[in-house]
Amino acid sequence: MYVVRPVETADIPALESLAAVTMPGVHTLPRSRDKIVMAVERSLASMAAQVDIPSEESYLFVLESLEERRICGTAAIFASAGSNGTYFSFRNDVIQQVSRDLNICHSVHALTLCSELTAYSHLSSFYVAPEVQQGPEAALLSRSRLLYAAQHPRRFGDRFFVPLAGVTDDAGQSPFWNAVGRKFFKMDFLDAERTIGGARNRTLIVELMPHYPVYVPLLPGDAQAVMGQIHPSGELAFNLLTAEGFEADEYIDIFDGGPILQAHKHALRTFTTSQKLRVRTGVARTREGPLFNYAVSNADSAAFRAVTIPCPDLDGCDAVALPPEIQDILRVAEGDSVTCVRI
Amino acid sequence: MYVVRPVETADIPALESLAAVTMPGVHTLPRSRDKIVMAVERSLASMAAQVDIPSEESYLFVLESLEERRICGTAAIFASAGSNGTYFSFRNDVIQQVSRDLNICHSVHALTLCSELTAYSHLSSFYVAPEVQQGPEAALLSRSRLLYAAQHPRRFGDRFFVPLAGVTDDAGQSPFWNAVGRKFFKMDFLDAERTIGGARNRTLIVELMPHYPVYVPLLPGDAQAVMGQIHPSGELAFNLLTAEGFEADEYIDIFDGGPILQAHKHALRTFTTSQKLRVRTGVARTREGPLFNYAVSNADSAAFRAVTIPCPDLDGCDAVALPPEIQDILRVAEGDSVTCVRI
Amino acid sequence: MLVVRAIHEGDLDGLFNLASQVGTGMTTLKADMKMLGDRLATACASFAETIPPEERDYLFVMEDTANHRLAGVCAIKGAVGLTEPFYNYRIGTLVHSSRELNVFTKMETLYLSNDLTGSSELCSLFLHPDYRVGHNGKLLSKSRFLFIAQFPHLFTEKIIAEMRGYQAEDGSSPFYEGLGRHFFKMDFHHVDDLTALGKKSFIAELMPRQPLYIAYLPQDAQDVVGAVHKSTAPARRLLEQEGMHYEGYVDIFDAGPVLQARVSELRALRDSELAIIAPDDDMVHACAPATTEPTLVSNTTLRDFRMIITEAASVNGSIDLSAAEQQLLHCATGATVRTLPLNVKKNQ
Amino acid sequence: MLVVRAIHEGDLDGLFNLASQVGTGMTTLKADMKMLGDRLATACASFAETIPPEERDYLFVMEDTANHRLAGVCAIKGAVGLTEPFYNYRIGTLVHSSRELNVFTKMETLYLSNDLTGSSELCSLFLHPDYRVGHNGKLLSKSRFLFIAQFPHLFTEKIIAEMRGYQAEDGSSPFYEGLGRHFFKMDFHHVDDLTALGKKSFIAELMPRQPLYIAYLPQDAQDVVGAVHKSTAPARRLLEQEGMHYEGYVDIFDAGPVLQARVSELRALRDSELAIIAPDDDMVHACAPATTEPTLVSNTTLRDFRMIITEAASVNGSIDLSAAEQQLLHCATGATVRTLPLNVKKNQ
Repeated sequence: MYVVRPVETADIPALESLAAVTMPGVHTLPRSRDKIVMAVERSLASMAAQVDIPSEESYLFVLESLEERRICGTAAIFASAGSNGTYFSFRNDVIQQVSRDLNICHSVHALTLCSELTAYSHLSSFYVAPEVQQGPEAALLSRSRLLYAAQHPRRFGDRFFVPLAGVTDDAGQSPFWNAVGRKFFKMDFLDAERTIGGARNRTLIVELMPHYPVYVPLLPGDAQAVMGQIHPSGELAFNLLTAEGFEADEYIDIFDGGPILQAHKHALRTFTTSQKLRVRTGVARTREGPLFNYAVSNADSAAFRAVTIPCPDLDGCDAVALPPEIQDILRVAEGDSVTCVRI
Repeated sequence: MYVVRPVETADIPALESLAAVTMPGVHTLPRSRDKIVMAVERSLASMAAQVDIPSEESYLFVLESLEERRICGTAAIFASAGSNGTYFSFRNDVIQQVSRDLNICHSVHALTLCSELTAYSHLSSFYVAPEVQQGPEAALLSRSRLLYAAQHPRRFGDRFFVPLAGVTDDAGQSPFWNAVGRKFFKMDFLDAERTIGGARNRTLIVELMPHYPVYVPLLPGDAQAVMGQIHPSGELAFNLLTAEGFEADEYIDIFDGGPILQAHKHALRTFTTSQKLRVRTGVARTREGPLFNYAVSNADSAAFRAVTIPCPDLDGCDAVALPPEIQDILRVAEGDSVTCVRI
Repeated sequence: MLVVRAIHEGDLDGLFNLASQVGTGMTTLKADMKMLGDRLATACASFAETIPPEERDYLFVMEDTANHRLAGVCAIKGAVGLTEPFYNYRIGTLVHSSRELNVFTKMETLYLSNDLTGSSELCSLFLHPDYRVGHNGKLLSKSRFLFIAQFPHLFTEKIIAEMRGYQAEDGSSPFYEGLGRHFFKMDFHHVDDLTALGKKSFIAELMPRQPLYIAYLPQDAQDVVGAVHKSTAPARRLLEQEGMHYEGYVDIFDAGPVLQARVSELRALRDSELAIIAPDDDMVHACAPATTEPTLVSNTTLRDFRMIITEAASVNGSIDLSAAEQQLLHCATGATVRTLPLNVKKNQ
Repeated sequence: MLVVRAIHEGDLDGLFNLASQVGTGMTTLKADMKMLGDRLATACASFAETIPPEERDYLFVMEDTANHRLAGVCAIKGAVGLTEPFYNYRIGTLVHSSRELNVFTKMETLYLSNDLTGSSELCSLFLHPDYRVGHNGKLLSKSRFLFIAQFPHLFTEKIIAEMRGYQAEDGSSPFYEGLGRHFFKMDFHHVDDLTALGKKSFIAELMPRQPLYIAYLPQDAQDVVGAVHKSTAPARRLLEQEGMHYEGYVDIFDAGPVLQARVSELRALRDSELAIIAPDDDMVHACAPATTEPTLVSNTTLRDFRMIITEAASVNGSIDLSAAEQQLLHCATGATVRTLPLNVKKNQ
């Protein structure tokens, strides 16, 4: 059995071990002990805070194997991207080229530096250990952040985005960076990411990045080819997020050209199809029809818990049957409310 | 009793009388008999067409008082805006101004000519006679287009927009036009609208409109004041559409600066909360709880019909009780499916 | 003997014969009787001053008086871009710097512009291959500067000349392949033909409106910005000697440079002088240096403007022209002519 | 007697006294001992050629030899914009036309640019009020052109001068009120002060990046684009006489014009001449015209550059300077000097 819960101070050593094995990249867990400690403390403070307007809070969740008492995944959500500055991305604009006299009409893509994702809620740091990547636990982990957000709408924006790492080669070279950012920064991709600490909110981005649109057809073929493409390590996350309702075409990362998925919460399945149901003690009814994996979470902010259970279609139901051991994990009792959404 | 149904050839004289009383403006019904005939014919052909990819179709609906056999409202939807060109609008960009050294960070609005609304489905021509503006029929009429779209997703795009007429004074002057378009077109607002026939897809827009962003703070106060503001005649439509889930801040009209509401279908209540229910003969059950106004439509393309009925909460139900006379109007029988959405 | 003169009504056949020799690459001189006839009519109206200065198109021909053949042609347009937008790319500089990273990057940018709207334009220079010897090329090209020096009030503050841009051996334009093709989706030569038909402004509609960083173009396109076609290099040098400069404007298709000058700073305006044709019995000839540099000399008549090269020099405001030379200029002793040394003084 | 000369180490106090007279409005000459001391050190290193040409800052002072008072100061910067970005607005033209509507609209646009990066700059001209008589202003301002004519290799192709822009009676700038204020949200004078502290580039970060249509500015802001402060009009005329032109670049805050020229086209480069100081017994004096125009004359020494106005004229490569004049120039008979008529010839 696996549970997703907010990170705790005791998890720090486990997070350090995880950080040691995750691949290099900027959208995953921080790597140094200091930064991990900071992330955990910030999450604890954020969970405890009374929030009216989303700001600097960030929430870090872990996936725990209850049998092994082992952390095997992480996922985070920042309440408001760029809340201490501006979150910069490239907007992928389509420019219509029209000449009536020549009877020509076609469209050209251009990348424009923009700050439109500022104040969106920002999902990040998604990592799942290899042994649980195939199961419903990966989906549970990714979605738990949104279940939490759905239960605490005042802590988050109405829109969400997730940057996924773009394509780099074995030597750490990014074809997109080499064609775009390098001309201005005059340094290698990994050096630039190190310099900027993976941030997308720094003034030096405005100072150095192009002020005018980058016309895509003018970029070398290898740079065009990787625009909006994910690093292989991001495939699982990409599939989970697009199934959730995130869309990929509008924004890309200014450094590596990786996709930035985004959506209004109204377009996300967790928000539109989750049901608030009463807890009934029992095993899942095996009435007519097949079983589905459902994510089920309690509604308590600080002690947020989410699990995945097989369950018949809950559409039209007003209660869900949970065995006592699941109720214990979720810290709920018969008659309490839980939020359920099909995975 | 009122019904919303597709326009028919026999409605042409009634539409002519309606057109005679509607206010001047470009987003309402065509004014000449020829154009009305064309619109009706195009709607009939569109309804009859087998559509795989939304294109030049447009669908015109009328609100009919069954008692009086009188047309008292119209509403239309174009399958794909600018399908014969490009649909131009101003995108309301927010530009971050950041100076780290001076510790200054503020944002400036700028209007950028864009074609992003091209291929959205485009709602227009909404008109309701004064005597039914207060009732649920206005909402029924506005929403019927979306009910139709929800039942025929292949006929429409995933995104929808609705331009609403902007502010003009009694002399037909538009403060927004005077500050923006007039500098390039060198003519009065009404002359320009007449010249362009209310269209937003013409090459001359690219030829004449500003190629670079118009910084809003540089515009005169009266032009800034009317940006995104609706003409008083559009208030009913605006309220119905925002309640439906349309958002108003991102785009404005290039001529009069009026708001262009837009939304992904996932954000529209008709798409997210409508239910497909079986028809049961009977009067509305008066079990516990109050009655709500529901829009109910049949699912037949050519003979689309929608009515509004008072009804208890249908959440969790799999059938809806309709009296025989309503079944007749909707051309359905016990056991058929209807689509219901609370107004 | 060769004379450069204002074109006349009777020159249409000769002009057509010349145009037939031009071949591809010169968009303003096509061997098309209708087009040439229209242009000739405009030119005659220009010299007759029956149309406003900005609509004028002064066409000059070089005539071989031995056989009355037209040996070359050149022109000055009164103003460009007043009926159709006249597009260029202007090259600008943007500095991106970050003190935090100690990066200071100077980037060149292309701005689509109509800045040269209203300028006068030197254009349509063509010398028949049979006459490409000696000073003939200079005589033909420079005649326009003497004309401008004589009639500066007819021209705007700025004069320009578009130079054909660099082409590879196979006739392709690396700049076009690196930029324009992505937006036009047609061949360079097709674009060139449309340009010849006056469709340049419609094509320009398809160009990206936003400024472009040159560093984002392929290297071979970057390399030819402002570079001339190799056959155009001598023409460029001639114009530069007369005071025209490349100031960062290039053609939107092939990135050929636009040379430009303030009219008041042309060598011809600064250094040309008026002189009186001296009577034979004067001592002008005796006092003149034994060997002189060739000198351009023109009459001062707008409608019948004529210019030759002479070995005579202007001394103290007088010049000793032979009877034949006077004949070529349609001038007689005592008339005022304008003179300019053919070549730039070396020590300048 | 007044002499304009390269600044010396010992001039700091005199420079400070001058700067104390400047008042507000001149950002590069503040009465600040530290700033002035730094600048003086750079200037001395510039004349000594111990720093590279692009880092140099040639500071000239006008000295009253009667009392050894410094009466004025002016400077030439080797190159601008190489450590901090140097911003201007460039004014361009965009034509919007539709044949269908028969509309042809020529719009002026402002482009934020760093185009002038690397140009040499004339700056910091200040003449003490006590000395604002006669030719003193011209002598001071024009000394820089003679210096450039003598040492053209020290300067880049382009030379510029920023002119103070138009201000209303109350000291406000209509251009700033119409444009900059919306983006800076601070007072014009505060911006001016920051500029004085070298913060111009940080302020420019706040300027809109996209080209702006001038027609979208309030009318009073449109009206002053390229217009100088009324007290700056004489300085502008002086520079224009020397061959500098307004070419469409203006200050980003007050829209004051930038005058510019190619170094090779300055009047001083074209018209100044070298001459030998003639021995007393020569006939130069006798042959010279009875009354002459005043002439600027300088020595040809970089490190100890000195220049005066003389009534003597250069005749056939010789000039007859009095002993006092030779003393002012630190020159003796037989030395080579550079001469340039103070005033532009009227018939040009």
